[in-house]
Amino acid sequence: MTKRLLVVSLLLIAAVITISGPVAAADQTIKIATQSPLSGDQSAVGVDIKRGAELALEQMSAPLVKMGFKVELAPFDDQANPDTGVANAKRIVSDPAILSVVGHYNSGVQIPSSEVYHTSGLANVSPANTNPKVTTRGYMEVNRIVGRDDVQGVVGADFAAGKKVKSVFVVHDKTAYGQGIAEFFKKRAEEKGMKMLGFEGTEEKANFDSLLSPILAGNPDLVYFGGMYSQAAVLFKQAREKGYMGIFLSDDGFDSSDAVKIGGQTLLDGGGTFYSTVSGPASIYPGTAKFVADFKAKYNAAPQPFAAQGYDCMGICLKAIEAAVKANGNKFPARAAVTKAIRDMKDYEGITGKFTFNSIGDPTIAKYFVIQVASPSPAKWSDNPVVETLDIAPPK
Amino acid sequence: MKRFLKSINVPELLRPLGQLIFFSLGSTIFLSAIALVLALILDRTVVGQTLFERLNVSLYTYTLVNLPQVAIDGLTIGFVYAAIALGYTMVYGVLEFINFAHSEIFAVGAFVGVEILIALDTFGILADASILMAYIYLILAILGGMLAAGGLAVAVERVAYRPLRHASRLVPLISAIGVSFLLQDVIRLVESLTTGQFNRIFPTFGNFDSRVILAKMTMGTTPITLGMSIKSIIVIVSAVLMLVALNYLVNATKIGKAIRAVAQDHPTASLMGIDVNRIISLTFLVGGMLGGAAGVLYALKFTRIDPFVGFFPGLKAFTAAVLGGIGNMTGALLGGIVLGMLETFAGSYMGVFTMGAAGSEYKDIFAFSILILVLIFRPQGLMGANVAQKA
Amino acid sequence: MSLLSLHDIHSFYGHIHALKGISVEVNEGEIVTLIGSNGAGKSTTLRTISGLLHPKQGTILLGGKDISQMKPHSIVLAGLGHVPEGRGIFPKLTVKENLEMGAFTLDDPEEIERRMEYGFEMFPRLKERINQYGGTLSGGEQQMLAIARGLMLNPRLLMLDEPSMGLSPVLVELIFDIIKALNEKGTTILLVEQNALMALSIAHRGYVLQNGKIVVSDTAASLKQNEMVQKAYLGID
Amino acid sequence: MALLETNNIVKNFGGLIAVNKVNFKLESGRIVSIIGPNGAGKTTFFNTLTGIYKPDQGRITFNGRPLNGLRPDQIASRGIARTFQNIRLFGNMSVIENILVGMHVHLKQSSIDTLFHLPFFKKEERESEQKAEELMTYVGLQGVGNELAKNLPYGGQRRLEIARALAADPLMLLLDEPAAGMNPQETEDIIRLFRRIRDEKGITILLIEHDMRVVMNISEQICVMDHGEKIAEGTPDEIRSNTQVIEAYLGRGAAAGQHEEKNA
Amino acid sequence: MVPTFWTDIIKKPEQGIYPHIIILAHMILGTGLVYISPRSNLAFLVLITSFFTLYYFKADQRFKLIVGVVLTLFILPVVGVRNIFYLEVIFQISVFAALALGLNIVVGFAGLLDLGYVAFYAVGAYLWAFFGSQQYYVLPFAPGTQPSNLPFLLPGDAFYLFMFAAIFVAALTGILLGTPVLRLRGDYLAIVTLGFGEVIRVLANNLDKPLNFTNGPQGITPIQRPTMPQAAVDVFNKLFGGVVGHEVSPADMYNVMFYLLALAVIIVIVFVTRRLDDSKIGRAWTAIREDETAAIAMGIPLVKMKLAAFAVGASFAGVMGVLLAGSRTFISPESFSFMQSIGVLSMVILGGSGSIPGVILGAATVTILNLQVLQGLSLHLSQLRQSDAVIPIINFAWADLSTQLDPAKYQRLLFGLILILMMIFRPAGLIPSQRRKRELASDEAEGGE
Repeated sequence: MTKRLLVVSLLLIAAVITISGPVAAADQTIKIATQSPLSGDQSAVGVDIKRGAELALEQMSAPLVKMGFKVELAPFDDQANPDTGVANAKRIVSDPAILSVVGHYNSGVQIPSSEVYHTSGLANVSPANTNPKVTTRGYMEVNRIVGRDDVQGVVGADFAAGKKVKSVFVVHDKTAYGQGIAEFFKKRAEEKGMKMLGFEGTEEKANFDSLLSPILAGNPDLVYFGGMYSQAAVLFKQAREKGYMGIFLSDDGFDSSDAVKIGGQTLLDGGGTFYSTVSGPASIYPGTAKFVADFKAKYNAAPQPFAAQGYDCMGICLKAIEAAVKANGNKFPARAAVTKAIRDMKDYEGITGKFTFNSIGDPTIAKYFVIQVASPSPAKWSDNPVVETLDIAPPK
Repeated sequence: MKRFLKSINVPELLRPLGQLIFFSLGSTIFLSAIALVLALILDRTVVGQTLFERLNVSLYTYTLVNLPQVAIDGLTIGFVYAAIALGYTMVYGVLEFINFAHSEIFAVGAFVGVEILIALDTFGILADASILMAYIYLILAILGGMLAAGGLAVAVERVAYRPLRHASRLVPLISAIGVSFLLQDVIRLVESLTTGQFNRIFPTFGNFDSRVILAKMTMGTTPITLGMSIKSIIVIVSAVLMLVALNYLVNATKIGKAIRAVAQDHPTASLMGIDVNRIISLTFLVGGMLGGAAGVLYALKFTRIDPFVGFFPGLKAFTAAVLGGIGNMTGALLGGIVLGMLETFAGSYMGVFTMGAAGSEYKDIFAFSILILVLIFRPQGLMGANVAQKA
Repeated sequence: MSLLSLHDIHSFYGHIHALKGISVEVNEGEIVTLIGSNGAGKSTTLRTISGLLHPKQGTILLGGKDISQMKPHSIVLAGLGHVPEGRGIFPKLTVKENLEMGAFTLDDPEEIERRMEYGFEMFPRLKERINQYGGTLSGGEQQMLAIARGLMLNPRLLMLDEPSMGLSPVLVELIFDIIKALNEKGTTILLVEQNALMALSIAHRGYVLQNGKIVVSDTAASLKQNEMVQKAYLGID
Repeated sequence: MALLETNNIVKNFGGLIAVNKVNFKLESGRIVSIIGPNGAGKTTFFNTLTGIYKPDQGRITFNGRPLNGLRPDQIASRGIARTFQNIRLFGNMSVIENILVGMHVHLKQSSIDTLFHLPFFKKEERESEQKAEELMTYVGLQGVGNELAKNLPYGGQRRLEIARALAADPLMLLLDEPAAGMNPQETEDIIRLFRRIRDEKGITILLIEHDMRVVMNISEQICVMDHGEKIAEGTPDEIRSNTQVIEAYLGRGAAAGQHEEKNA
Repeated sequence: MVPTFWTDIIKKPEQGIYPHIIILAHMILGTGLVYISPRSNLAFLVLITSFFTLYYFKADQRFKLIVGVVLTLFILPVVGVRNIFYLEVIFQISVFAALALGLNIVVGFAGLLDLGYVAFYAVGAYLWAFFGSQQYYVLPFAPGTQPSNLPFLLPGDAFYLFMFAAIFVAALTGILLGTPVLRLRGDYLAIVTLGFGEVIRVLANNLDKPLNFTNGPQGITPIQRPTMPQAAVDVFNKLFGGVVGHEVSPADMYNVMFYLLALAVIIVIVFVTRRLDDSKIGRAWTAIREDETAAIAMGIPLVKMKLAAFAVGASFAGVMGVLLAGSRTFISPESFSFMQSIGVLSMVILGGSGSIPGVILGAATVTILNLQVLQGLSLHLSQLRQSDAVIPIINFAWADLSTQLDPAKYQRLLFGLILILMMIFRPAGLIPSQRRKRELASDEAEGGE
């Protein structure tokens, strides 16, 4: 009997609280949401995308604050799971204060969640999704500042062709990101006449021995890895240790100083290690070095890949909201206005490139760099020299 | 001291070494034979041709030349699985209970070991340490990992398993699954609060990464070197030492006999004056320490660890323990080696034999199908629990 | 003052109210036997004394100390040996290892060696099979091993639970002679036995248990003649 | 033709012969007990009949059909029901549901009937519920249908186990120490119940029992086992005066005592 | 003098009219609160807990049924359309409730610990994902490289047909996977089912070559949905237009439709589970769970019965898989991880294995905890962290609180704790399962409770 009394009294209290204090949704607060995996085994990257955006908000929200707005970050954890991503997306769109979303690392989560953004006209700038389907749906709300798989894969293959590579062994990490780039790399490499000695996917994160036997037997000129540094660096190190001296090439998932912490000197021996990325070195984008320094100061950890992209996405959102607010007479802008402002963004000076979005939300000309790992010490990661720069427009 | 030396019965000490050599050679020969026969059959078919176009070498020579390296790799990962499997077998022997959380105890050991070394590295001690000092620091890290993991295992048993000792069979198992998840996130929480990092990397020092060349061969035009990295040798040697030490403890010391007595009959053991609860805690301690040491060795060999590093190796090690005959220590040893070899052979050759249709990503499914086949056709495992033979 | 005294012990075995208020006394140097048909509660009594089962009611005093709520391994330290029903040897431990387990609480290896020799004197057959697994011994040999193991700690009181079970009459004869010899050397013995007359032939005093209650207790000699014993066994009304 | 027949059944456990060449015949409609000292192989023999152990040698035929190689549940569906030494009821199920489980073998309801509560399902459930209530009254458990089995007193649980066994309309009922732990009054009731089961239901009863008072005045036939072998068989009076039995039970010399008494 | 009415209601909320009033009051209160502040979590929780009061308070059955229907079919959809996040939470509660009910048959009734239950969920999802999309034509292409203008294999309305097909396909998979292993002992079976879960996930992730069935990690999209009759949208608008406040678009209506479909599946599952539970099969399952040896002695064929439980449990997961594919229009291997299986297991364990209301409560609690409470807490926390608020007593500035302490990040910790604490302190769950009381003619003991 007492249990039922407990339930009744609990409800009364809850009712009183809700009536008394509906959270004062001051219309002067502008929120920008982020969605990335903050838990689970992909949280290393997910957390740093949020941190990149948080850092950008701190550094670049001044103009909006001056106009009397309070600017806040609303971080969401999509747990790299489509169900949670969609649920959070619906929570985001139902909060009028949120004007744009910096989001998703996994395209498996981005695609269903962006359906929700699209139905509510909420702008979404993706720091990391390279799956072509993200933009080929032609949604006004969805943009991304990274090249598509079909772009980055081509960059790698063209670079390999440039290095007179004849035979290639391609490995990827069985994720939409890694396999996507690897498939296009293979397609382009075969077009360029390179012999494909193997095309293997593996979710293995530690013991690559069974994969190294076919690699060593085939002795390809170049080994390409589609996926994150946490697997690529371990594979490259073990391959070097087993005597493979060819060239290593990977994608922008390799762009983190932890890579050289794992690989160390082995990444420099033999044919050396290269990676394609959008965030250029300090020499071309001075902001990158400053970003890395600020990031280390605030979080005492080196930024993971796509942290810089998180920073740039937030920068774009803030600039667009600023434009929309001005266009709306310094009053709270409509979401559609922000979405339009982002899509009309011209030559945004980010630390990972200059961005203009084309009709379906891809960056018009993604400037791609192929960078070589120059020193075994993690501190010198941002001084790695650019070996080649390619400007490639995304296919229509 | 003399009395102590006299009391060591040497044959007991060396017995597992004999088994080690026998199991390793046995599984190598058996699997090599299968691989070579398959290679011969497939040589004439389209599989042989495509390989020839690519590497202009026959499937048979390709398989033969790669065989020793694949065998050594299989052995290395096999010993890692065996070392982890010991933890499962020890606990199962005494409590007939699968300690699902052993994979996280293994992970905690790995983290503590790596953190000790990173701390030393930040003080700059590791960088210019002599080879000897490097080994001493490594041993220090392994000991640290063992103590932490052992202590944790005892605490887990005391809190999450002891109250459920007389509950129905599945209740403690569900609790163990809960502990496994809890520990995964606790590691992540502690790591993110202290270091802010998710991946932790085994610092490079000493000569662990350098490679010992055992033989040079050529396959067609490409030179193939057969070798092992120092760290693989360390992994195998330490795993062997752990097995020998555990075997000696269980089979030749008083405490070891008490553990076996409790495993066979709790009530009668208590009538011998043995405090059953203390022995069970001790078993968890020893199992945990072995898991912890295996964790540090894993980090040494594979460089990168994260809070979820324990899940897959733990599952593989359990498969090895069951394959060998759960509850039987030699079984864990045999199961580990056989599983390691099977997995590596499959991983290396399946891609070539099936022309890329089923590559090494099916390596894990391979391990699970072995588990299911063993459980159906020979539930007591290769070593067989009912074989009237020393544990 | 008696070495062991049970006072109004009530003990449950699952649902079954196995002991309904039994009181037993065993004095130093005696052989006391507890007889009765199966299911009468004989084994439950020994399991309650040695702590495997805790009595719901009543007290157990060993040498004046109340051991009714103590854990089995601490009761053993207080000087109680218990050779359980079905002998309870460790099948996958060798004879030597079984005996070493019997002396688990002793630390001095020489002392253990000496007591093992004492055991082998009594049961020479065990010495021949010293490295054989317990599980591979015959019924009689297992019984000898169980008793030798029970003696390793020189218990003040040795309890034996149906030593005659499953043994051929000749072996039963041998076992009972050894028990008698042990007693003459000073070990107090509490013998639970279904084979009533053999037990009464070597015991000083006896209790007859039926359905968890003591129906009669007397010197062994008078119990032999007593109708109650035959009735209790053969159900003659 | 005997209801149950076993010829030279052998069962050993790693060298230890538990049951050694036991030949046994059981006519239908009788109560037969198996007695013998601890470790004589009674329970092992029992478990070979019910299929829990596979006999190493020898054949078992029941109702004219061989039982060798059948799974325990198949043997049960042939009409052999049993109770257990330490009661194994379905504790968290009610009394009536325990009995209904006993009827599992005879219920014909298919999943389709169940899902759509077709008339056949409703009829079968109603009938089996009535039958279960009759059985409850039969064994003296009326009125506690919805009580959980684990909450019944010890005597009640024993009788529920018997009711559950009867629910399968068995040809033969195997009882494993049904009177264990019972006080004299409960023992009287249980004996009367077994007689009614034999007389009114014509069910053959084979029981293992230690309490000689129960064995002696309920059994028409007693079979004595020792060391895995059948050492004697006969009516209660024959067994009571059989020297081999007394020796097996009371130890040597007892027979002599018994002997003198007869002469004196 | 306090009016007697109030004191009575507090003193004895059991008898007579009072429970009805309490239930109604709670429902109206909840609806009102959500209406006033459509975005406050607390209001939503008040509304959802009205189900709890509906279940707990003794009132006559017909009244409860009517209130239940009003709540599920009218109030929740309206509330949902006003704030689509609530509809998503309600939808996920019903999806996980259905999965938990399915697993409940395997774990709760037959006592088999299945750690790979999500495998059957994946089978159902990929069944409709393959047939309901262009994947048939993508077979020869590597993932990501297929042309964009491919036709659809089947019309969208084949969705309903495939919801039925999934029952048999999933049940068949359950039987195929179950037959070899159901003889195993409990803990071995648990590990083997864990293996199955991983095998199915890896297959989904790798069956993109030689023929591209599952499109590998890229996942399959767009998956078709059954057509939404415009008439339904109009009727909904006419009925609830005023209350909702804005024109309801077909996209929103899809959310309502899938919620109602999930509800329908739950009702079917509860109906089937109740019917099976109260029959020969149900009693056999419970007997197996209680004591296998005794069950065998009663002539129950162990493996056949366990297989039936496996197949029935699997078929429910299969149907929900098809529903997931339809509602999300996108399926990728990431949704079928080991974490999902453990999530559903912890719902069954928390709620009370073997008890239908308990399992539904467990599903609701875990889903709300996971989606709303944890996420809400960490959002609130990050708001505090960005404001310069200070914790009153120890005046520790919120901003210094490490960002790592967001509760939303520790979903595994939550599942782990649930499993451990429930096993130690309340193994029977929040609402323990009781067998249904039977109206027996000979029941003297019934009397007043």
